[in-house]
Amino acid sequence: MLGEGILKGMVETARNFFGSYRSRERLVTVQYPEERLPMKENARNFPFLVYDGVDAEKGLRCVACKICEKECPPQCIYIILERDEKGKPQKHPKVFDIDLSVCMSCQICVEVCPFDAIKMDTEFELSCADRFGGLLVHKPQLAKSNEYYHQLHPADAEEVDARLAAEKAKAEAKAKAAVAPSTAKPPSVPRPTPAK
Amino acid sequence: MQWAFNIVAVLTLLSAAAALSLRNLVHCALCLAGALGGLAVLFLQLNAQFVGLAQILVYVGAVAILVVFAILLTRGADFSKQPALSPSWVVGAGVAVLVLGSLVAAIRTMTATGVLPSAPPLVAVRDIGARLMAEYVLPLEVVGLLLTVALIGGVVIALQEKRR
Amino acid sequence: MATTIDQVFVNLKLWAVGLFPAAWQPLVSALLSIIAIIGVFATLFAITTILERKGLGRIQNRYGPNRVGPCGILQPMADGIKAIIKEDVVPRSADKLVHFLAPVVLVAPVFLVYSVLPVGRNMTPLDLDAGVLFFFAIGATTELAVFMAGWASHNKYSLLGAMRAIAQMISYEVPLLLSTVPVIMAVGSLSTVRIVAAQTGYVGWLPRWFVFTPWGLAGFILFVIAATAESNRSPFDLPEGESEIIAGYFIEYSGFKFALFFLGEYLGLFAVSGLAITLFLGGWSAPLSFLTWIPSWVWFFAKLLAMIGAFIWVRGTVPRLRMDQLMNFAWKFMLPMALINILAVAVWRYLPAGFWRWPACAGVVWLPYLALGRGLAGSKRVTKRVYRYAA
Amino acid sequence: MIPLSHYLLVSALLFCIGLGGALTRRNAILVLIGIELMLNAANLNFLAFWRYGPRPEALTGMMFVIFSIGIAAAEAAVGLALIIAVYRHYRTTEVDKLDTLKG
Repeated sequence: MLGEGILKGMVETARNFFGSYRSRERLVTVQYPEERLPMKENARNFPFLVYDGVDAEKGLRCVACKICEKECPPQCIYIILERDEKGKPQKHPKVFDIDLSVCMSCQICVEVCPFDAIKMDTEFELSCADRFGGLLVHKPQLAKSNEYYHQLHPADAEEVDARLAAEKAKAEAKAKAAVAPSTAKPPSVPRPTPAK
Repeated sequence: MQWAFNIVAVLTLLSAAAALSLRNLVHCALCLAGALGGLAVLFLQLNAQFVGLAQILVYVGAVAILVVFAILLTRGADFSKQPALSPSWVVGAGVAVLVLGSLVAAIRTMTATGVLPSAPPLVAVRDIGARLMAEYVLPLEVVGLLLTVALIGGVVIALQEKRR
Repeated sequence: MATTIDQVFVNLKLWAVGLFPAAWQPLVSALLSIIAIIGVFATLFAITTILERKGLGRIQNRYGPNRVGPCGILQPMADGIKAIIKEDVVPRSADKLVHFLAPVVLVAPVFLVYSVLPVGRNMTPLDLDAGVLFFFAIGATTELAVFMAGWASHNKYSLLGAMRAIAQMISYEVPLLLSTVPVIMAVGSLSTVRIVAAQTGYVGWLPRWFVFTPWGLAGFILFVIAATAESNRSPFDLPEGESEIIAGYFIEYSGFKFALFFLGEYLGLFAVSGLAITLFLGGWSAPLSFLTWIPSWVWFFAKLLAMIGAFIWVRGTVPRLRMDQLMNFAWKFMLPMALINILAVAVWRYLPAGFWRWPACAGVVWLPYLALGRGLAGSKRVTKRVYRYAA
Repeated sequence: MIPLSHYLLVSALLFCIGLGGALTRRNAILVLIGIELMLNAANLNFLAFWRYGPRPEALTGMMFVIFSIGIAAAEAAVGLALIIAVYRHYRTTEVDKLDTLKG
C-alpha cells in the first residue's frame, strides 16, 4: 500500500527522537572543547623538530642538510645553514621555517630525514588572528623535546631511540676499533629494525 | 478614495507602458505582472472582490509565469542589438494614437459623464456561484470545454517533434 | 473569566483604537493588526528555527545547537545578528533592481496572507467574503518572486532552481486548490470565519472537525502534501537540492536578503499550516468539549506548533524525491485523488445522515487510493543493475 | 467618489498602450502581451459599467469579466505554445521574419 514505508520510517525517527532523550549512549556527538576523543596513535598534523636533552638550541637533531626542503612537495620548508665567523658551515640550521598554511601534512619530510630530526605533531588547534604571519612558524616554536615526542607517539619514539642508541654504539665501537686495530672484530650490533 | 485611485491608475498605466517599451523581455514580463496586479486593485476598488482576486490568481500567478517561461524557452532574454520596433512602427503608433483620440473624444462627449453609483452593491461570492450554476451554466460549460481544449492543444503544439 | 482571557486581545485593540479620533480609527486598527501579525509570526519564525534544528538533531541522534544561552535557546538571536551584520554581496552581472526586489516581493505577500486567518474567536484581521480565494491569489505571487530571484542572479544554478521551483509550485497548486474545494462545498462559503464557525459544534464531547470525516481526512492529507511541496520543504525541496544545484534560486543572496528568503519560506509554511488548521482542524475551536475554557488563540497556536512539529518530523524522515517522481506524483496521484475527493464530498452531502454514509464515502476515497497506489508502484520497473565498467 | 469617466479614461489609455505595443514591437511575445493588456482594458470597462450601471445586482458585467478571464487564460496558453512551436521551426520570434507561406 502506498505510504506504508513512510509511516514505518516515521516510527523509526520518532524512536530516535525520544530515545536520544532517554539514553545518552545514542548520542554520537562529542562536545568538543570540553570532551575530546583520545588521539589515535598514528595521528599527524604538521611537522616539528626534535631535540635531545634540555637545551632546544644545542640538542637539535637537525643538521640543516636540506633534504626535507628539497623533497617537500608544496615547498613549505625554508632552511638557512648556520656558519661560523670564518664562513665554515656548522651542522646546525640558522633559520628553520615552516609555512603551515602551505603544508599539506604528507609526512614526506619525516620519511626522508636521515637523522630522525623532524617528526609529525598532532596539535591541530592552530587558529590565530594574524592571517599571514601567524601560520609561519619559526625554529623556536618548532623545536620540541624528545619527551614530547614520546608522549605523542610512544611506540615510534621507542623505536627511534633504540635505533639511534644502536647507531651511536656502533659508531663508538668503530672508533674504538680504529684506535685499537689489533683487537678482534667489533662486537656485533643488532641491526636496527627498519621503520615501518 | 480619489488619491488611492489616482496612484493605482498611474502606476498601472506606467507599468503597462513599461511592459511594452522596455528592451529586456524579462523586464517586460515583470512589468506586465505589475500592470495586471494594479488592474486587480482597480477591480477591488469597484467592489468586485471575487473578480479582482481571480485576476491576481490567473494573471499574476499563471499568465505572467507562462509568459516568462515562453521568453526563456525562446531565448528572448538575450535580447539582440537589432531594433526592437518593427519597420512599420510609425503606422502602428499612428493607429494607436488615432484610436486613443477617438476614445477620449467619445468619453468626453458622453452624456452620462459623472454618473455616480447608487449604494455600493454587496456581491456575495455565493450569488456569483448561484448565477454561474443557473443562468450562466451554458457559458460556464463552454468555457470549461474551451480550457480543456486549450490545455490539450497547448501540449500538442508545444510538444517536441520526435521525427526530424 | 474565561471569556475575558479569550477576548483579551480583541478588547485591548478596541481600547487602543478608541484613544484616537474617529477619522483615524480604521487606519489605526489596520496598523495594530499589521504590527501584531508581524510581531507574532516573526517570533514564531525564530522559535521554529531553533525547534527545527533541535528536533532534526535529536532525530539524527545529535544534540543540535546547545551553545548560545541555556540549552541553545538564544541561537536564533545569534543567527539573526549574524545575518544582519554580514556583507551583502551582489553579483556583478546581476540585474541589480530585480535582484533587490525579489526578497521584498517574496516576503510582503506572505504577511498579507495572514490577514484572513482566524487566529482566535473574533480575531480575524480581515474577514473577507472570499477569504480562501484571497489566500491563494496573494500566495500565487510567490512564484513571481522566485523567478525574479533566480533570473536576476545571472547564475545558471539559480535559474535552474527557479525553473524547478516554479514548475513544482504550479503543479502542486492544482491539487492544493482542489483539495480545499470539498470544504468549501460542505460549508457553502469561501469565508474563513464561516468555515471555522461550521466546525465549532460538538457531538457528545467530540469535535465536528472536517478531518474526522472520510473526505476531510483525505482532503487534509492531500492538502498537507501539496502544502509541503508549495513551501519547498523536504521531501519536496528539489529547488534547493544542495547536491545538485547548491542552493537553488537564492544561491547568490547573502546577509539579510538571504535571511529574508529564509523568513519567507517559513512564513509561507506557517500560512499554509494555518489554512490547513482553518479548513480541516476546526481553526481555533477546542479539540474536546470540556476544554473550551482554554482561550481560542491558545488552541490555534497549539495546533500551529503541532503542524510545524509534524513538518519537521517528516523532514527528518523522508528523503528527497527526484524531479520526474515529483511531477508523476503531482499529476498521476494528487490530481486524481483531489478530484475523487470532490466526488466523495458530494456523496457525503447527498446521502442521508446516518451510519451508511460513512462506509460509502470512505469507499469512494479508499478504493481509488488503493488502485492509484498500485499503479504508482507498478510503474516502477526495477531491473537488475548492470555494471558497465566495474567487472 | 470617483466619476465613471475616470475609469473609462484609464481603460482607454490602457487599451491604446496595448494596441500601440502590439502594432509596433517585433517580438511575438510582446505582441501577445499587448493583446492581453487590451483584453484587460475591456474588462475594466465592463466592471466600471457594471458598477455604475442601473442594475448592478444583475451581475452582468461581472459575469462577462469572469468568462473573459477564463478565455484570456486559454488564449495565453495556446498563443505561447504557438510562439514556442514557431520558434522551434524558424529559430526566431520576430513577427516580421515569419512571412513565408511554406514551412
